[in-house]
Amino acid sequence: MPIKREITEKLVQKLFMFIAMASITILFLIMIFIFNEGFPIFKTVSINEFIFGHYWYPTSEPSDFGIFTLIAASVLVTGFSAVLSIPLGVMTAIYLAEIATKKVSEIAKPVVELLAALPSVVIGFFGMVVVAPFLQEVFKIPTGLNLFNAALMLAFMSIPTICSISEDALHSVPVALKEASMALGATHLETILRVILPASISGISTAVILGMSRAIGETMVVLMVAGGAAALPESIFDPVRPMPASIASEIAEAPVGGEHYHALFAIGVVLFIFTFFFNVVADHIAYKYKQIGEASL
Amino acid sequence: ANLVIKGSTTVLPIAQKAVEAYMSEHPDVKISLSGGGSGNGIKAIIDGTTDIANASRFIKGKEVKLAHEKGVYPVPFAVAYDSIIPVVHLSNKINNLTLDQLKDIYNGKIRNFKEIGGLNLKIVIISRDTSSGTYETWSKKVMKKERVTPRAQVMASNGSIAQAVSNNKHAIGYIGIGYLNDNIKALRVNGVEGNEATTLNGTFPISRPLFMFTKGWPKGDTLNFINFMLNPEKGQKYVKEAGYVRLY
Amino acid sequence: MADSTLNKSLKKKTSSKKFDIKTDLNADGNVFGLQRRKLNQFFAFSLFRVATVINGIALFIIIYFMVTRGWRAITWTFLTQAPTDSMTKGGIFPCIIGTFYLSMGAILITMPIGIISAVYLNEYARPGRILRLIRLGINNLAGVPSVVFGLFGMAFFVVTLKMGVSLLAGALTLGVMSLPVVIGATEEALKAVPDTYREASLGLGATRWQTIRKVVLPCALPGILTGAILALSRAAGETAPIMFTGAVFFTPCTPASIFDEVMALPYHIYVLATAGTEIEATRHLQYGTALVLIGLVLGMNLIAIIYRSRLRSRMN
Amino acid sequence: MGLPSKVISKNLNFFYGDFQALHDICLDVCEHQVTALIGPSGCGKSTFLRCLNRMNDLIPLTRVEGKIMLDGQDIYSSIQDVVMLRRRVGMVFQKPNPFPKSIFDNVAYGLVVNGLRNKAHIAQRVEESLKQAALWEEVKDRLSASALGLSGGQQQRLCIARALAVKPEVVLMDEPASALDPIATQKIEELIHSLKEIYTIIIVTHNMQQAARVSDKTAFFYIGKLIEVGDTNTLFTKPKLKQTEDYITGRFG
Amino acid sequence: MGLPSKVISKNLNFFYGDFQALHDICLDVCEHQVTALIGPSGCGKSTFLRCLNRMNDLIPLTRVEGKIMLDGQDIYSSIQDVVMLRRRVGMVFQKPNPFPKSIFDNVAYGLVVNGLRNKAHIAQRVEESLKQAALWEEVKDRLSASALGLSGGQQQRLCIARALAVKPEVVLMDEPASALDPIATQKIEELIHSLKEIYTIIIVTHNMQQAARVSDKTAFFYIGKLIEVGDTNTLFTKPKLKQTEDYITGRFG
Ligand SMILES: Nc1ncnc2c1ncn2[C@@H]1O[C@H](COP(=O)(O)OP(=O)(O)OP(=O)(O)O)[C@@H](O)[C@H]1O
Ligand SMILES: Nc1ncnc2c1ncn2[C@@H]1O[C@H](COP(=O)(O)OP(=O)(O)OP(=O)(O)O)[C@@H](O)[C@H]1O
Ligand SMILES: [Mg+2]
Ligand SMILES: [Mg+2]
Repeated sequence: MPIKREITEKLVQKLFMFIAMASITILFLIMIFIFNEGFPIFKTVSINEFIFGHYWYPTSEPSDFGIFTLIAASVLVTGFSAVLSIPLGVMTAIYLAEIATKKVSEIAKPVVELLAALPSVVIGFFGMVVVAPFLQEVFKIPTGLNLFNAALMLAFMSIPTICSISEDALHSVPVALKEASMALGATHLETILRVILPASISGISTAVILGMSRAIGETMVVLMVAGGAAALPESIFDPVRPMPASIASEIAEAPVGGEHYHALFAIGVVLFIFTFFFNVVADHIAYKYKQIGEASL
Repeated sequence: ANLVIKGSTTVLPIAQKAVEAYMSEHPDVKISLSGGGSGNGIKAIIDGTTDIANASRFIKGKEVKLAHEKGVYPVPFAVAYDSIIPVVHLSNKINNLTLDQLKDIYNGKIRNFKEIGGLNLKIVIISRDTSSGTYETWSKKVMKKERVTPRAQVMASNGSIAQAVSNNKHAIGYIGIGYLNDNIKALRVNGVEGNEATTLNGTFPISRPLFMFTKGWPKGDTLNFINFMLNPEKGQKYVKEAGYVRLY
Repeated sequence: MADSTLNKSLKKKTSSKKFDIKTDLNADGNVFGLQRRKLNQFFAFSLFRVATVINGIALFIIIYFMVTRGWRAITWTFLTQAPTDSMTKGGIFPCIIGTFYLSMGAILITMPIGIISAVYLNEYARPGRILRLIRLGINNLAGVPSVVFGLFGMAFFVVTLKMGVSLLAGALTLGVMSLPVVIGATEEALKAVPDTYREASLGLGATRWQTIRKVVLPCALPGILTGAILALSRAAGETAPIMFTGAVFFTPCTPASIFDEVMALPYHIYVLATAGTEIEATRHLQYGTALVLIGLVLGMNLIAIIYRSRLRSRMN
Repeated sequence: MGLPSKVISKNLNFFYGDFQALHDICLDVCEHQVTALIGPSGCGKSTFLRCLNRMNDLIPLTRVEGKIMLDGQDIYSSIQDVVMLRRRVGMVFQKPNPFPKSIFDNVAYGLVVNGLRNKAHIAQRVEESLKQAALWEEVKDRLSASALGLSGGQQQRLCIARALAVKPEVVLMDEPASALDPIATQKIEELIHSLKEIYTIIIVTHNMQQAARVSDKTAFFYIGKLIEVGDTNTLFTKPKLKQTEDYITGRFG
Repeated sequence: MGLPSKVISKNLNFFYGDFQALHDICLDVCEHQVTALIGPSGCGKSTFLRCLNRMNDLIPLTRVEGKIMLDGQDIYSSIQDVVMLRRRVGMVFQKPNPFPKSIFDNVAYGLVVNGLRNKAHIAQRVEESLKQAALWEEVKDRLSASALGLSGGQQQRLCIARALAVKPEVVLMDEPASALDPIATQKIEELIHSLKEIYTIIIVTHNMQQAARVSDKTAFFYIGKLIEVGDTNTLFTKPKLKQTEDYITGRFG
């Protein structure tokens, strides 16, 4: 009896380990594949030319594979969206975690979660058919499909991420700290600003970084509303072409195994490195400051 | 599906209309249609993963060699002509541009319509994404060896260019002949108006033929479909509807 | 170092004149200070409230536009017929079916693998540097852009494994994309099961596997299911990963095998909105399709949210 | 009892939602005395304590009936400002809860939020409070170090110093020594003893010996009711009620 | 002490990573007696208890030195099957932790996982255990109701019944009554008293009166060391060591 039980036990453990390892292997395969398909482009252009070249003419003869303008577009779009999404996201999180009554937050939280669930193609569509004509009209600009519009739409995509992770961080600040502050005659606002925010700053940073990571990798929105010009923008209302947009619009027509194909995978690698960097930083912050707050004996 | 069609997105609208019509004529035949570009379509023919490859260009020497190595003989059928017409906003004064003027607008040298006899308006250039067949034709026939300025806005389809130009006084764009409508103004090129006649007699300078390739001489459903496509009463009707120039 | 300077300044300053706490603090003598602090609080809280309202309004506006402009398009024909006339007429039935197959396929592939992996990582694997590294990797992959998963799916499933653009390749790509999400959600659900349950079970002479099967998994199941629904809805709404792996521009027939290509709702919206022959004329179809997709995705989310809050209130 | 009453609770009832945690509590707390609250777990000691500075306001769905007077003014009346009340009635918690800031900033916190801007005055007050809390000698060389680096006992004394810095009139302590080792406990007890000169102190404790050692008056709570209150000596040697005696002699709890 | 030893710990050292939580513990536990472990918080009582059924194996990076003998066999030897050991040495935890299943399933759990398939036998054993735990009368009409609907005291007795169902030889209890009200506590104490006829019981408690009431022998732990062990009566009235006396009289803790 115990023998049979032990065998089952061992068998299950081995099986689970095998499946876990397999799934993890698949996940790591992704990196290998992207890198493998991306690297051949560096036989044609140097890494330096690729990253810092200003001209992206993958199909002309001779071709140019410089993605600086694409990187710049991604960074700018993400940056501007962060300007909108960080304050909105964090303030909403504070409201939900600290100020709202239970009833209000019970309604408001699902709303934020539903915002997160909107498919990106719908947000892109909305930006294209509703926001773009509106911007064009109001600001009298040549096109409503531009950096600003893309940043705005991306902000709506990253706010839920920022908001819900920040809210968790704010919630995890020990009540003891809040009570200590209130008991000293601090107002609720002072308690939030001087105690709760500093104590949860690592969680909020993580939230912000993950939100930006989501924005920089978002494809459909920038494909549909950023305008697509592979040049450095001169104003916030100029069209731009972020990296994911290039990949999505060109990969279908790039012959498999050709230079253009490899170049697009190389853009994928750059994108991957960006988000990887964001995630490692987020993880590092979360890990390093994990224990902050509660005094331990 | 018993028939798979793949390849150039330029040919897609023609193929789509034809496929729909063909399928209502032969309800037992199922056809699936997808893009992927001319190169991928031809590659799929060589690999045998498609029955018909759409292409907005002729097969390249390299591809022929590869096909022969694998024992495949791709057969081309021209199915339509594509003419690309420069368009502007209805309010624009300009009626005619030379190929050189078009080139200088698109490479960024000319930045204001007044430089070419129009009103004092900054030019907003609208182009197609670099991998589209329309762009390929434009860059070959208009741009010659030069490049479209990176400042150009890039749109994903003829339809979206038409729409953008119709809403914008500053804009210039180029679209397939079938996408012309009353909300935009077509320009003459080198004094020649772009229409079926000028395309077929070769006087309109920005045009090219479109192809469907089959693996060896077509048989069965494939043959039927190609015949349907080339039939002036059937397939060719849809060429015009889709915005291209019929063969005859 | 900093302390010694602080100390010095302390000494110097303590020798200066005494002060009266009653007047210096916002005590009874200083009512205005307190008034000002309360006013600050009022303004700041109003600001926070406004930020929250903006989020609500954003969701409301988007849904408002989709509903008011799309609901007319939604007819029985629209939901049950294939598109016709170059997709300017007819319905979106093949897209609905395609999206259903793609996301269900993804979940069927991902759920067992994801749950088992999470159980292994959480219940069996010894914590340490390697586990932390694996978790870091999984977290990272949860953050990898969907378009990169699309690239992977194309290079691996479509080209290398020669699946071609097909339902199978699309579902696998979506599945791989959801895998880190499912693992994360499952691990969270497992962590929420109190350790005392595990201890109680082991203390009664149950083996690890018995403990997991009879106590841990049943407790974590609701959390896991919620995670699954959310992953499903995400898979249903994604466009970039299926653009090059599973979805095609047009095929009026529903797939007969897993090697057939399909149409899908999100890609259909994109196609109609950007690559159609008559973009203006098909606006109502675009709104209608978007509305159907939103309905589908938000519906699934709503179910998950309600289910979860039910569960939470039952636990308390 | 010649001393004047500082805090008076009159027929206090307290509810967590539908659950009534306090029943009709009437208690006088005299100025400059230490009053100990004892009773088995869950009898409402903490709840009562937290009513005295309206800390329970933070918990949603709670309700108070009856009155609590501080210097003759009802603290639950609408004109009472809560922020002001909490400055006058300080609190020290069961687990030391210093902010994750420097030692100096911890003590200065209450002063800064209450509007004291003068650096010198702050420094002076911080030093005074740390001396009062018998911590000055141990930390004076590392005032800018993190408070989290202190030992448990030191942290608790830091929390006391922090509470004293804003010069409250009443100090509430909820089992301040229960998480500490014997030596730290002894220090805190001595401290409480010395503080009653200036402050009015109310302390909750589980440890009856501790109550006997530090308090002047003791109140015995049981299941939300105040069973008996009296001079500590009398209560521990000659309790009037059987329940009190049972508890003191360890028959339950 | 004429009774034979059931559990013997010999020079037991225990480490959480680098931190040594137990130092050289030598303790004999006699059969059919109740042995109480007392000592201030953090002194290692729970750690010691959890060594006895190798529950500490679950915590990563822990290490054991020395021996623990159950009926003369080292439980840490490689031939000892942990699952079997835990069947022989049952455990009841500080907070009642019934599974979110029905009352019946809770008690039957240990039987089922141990391979008992016969429905009638299971039902019979469930009834017996619930009777032993003095819970049968209260729940016999709602055996299929969720265990989470029981009161705290009932839940704890259910956990005891659950532990008894697999007929362990030794029952470990880690502060089984600390989360309960006085009446529930009294019931548990009576229960412990009646159980020692059949089982060997080791109980951790914070409450010295409780130790005095229920145990035959008491062991006093302090900072990871076993300071003194002896008959409960002797230890509480005439402790040999000053430390023990200080603790018992409430000088600290
Ligand atoms: N936030 C709360 N919500 C609902 N009930 C609560 C809450 N806090 C305490 N209670 C209940 O109120 C009663 C009194 O609790 P209180 O914390 O005042 O007891 P206590 O005497 O301080 O106990 P202890 O000695 O364990 O600290 C208990 O029955 C408790 O369960
Ligand atoms: N998982 C752990 N990892 C590291 N150290 C631990 C762990 N569990 C307990 N300790 C430490 O071991 C020591 C003994 O802890 P233990 O829980 O055995 O004390 P205890 O006597 O049961 O205390 P209490 O009365 O509070 O339950 C303590 O110093 C504690 O901090
Ligand atoms: Mg309490
Ligand atoms: Mg313990």
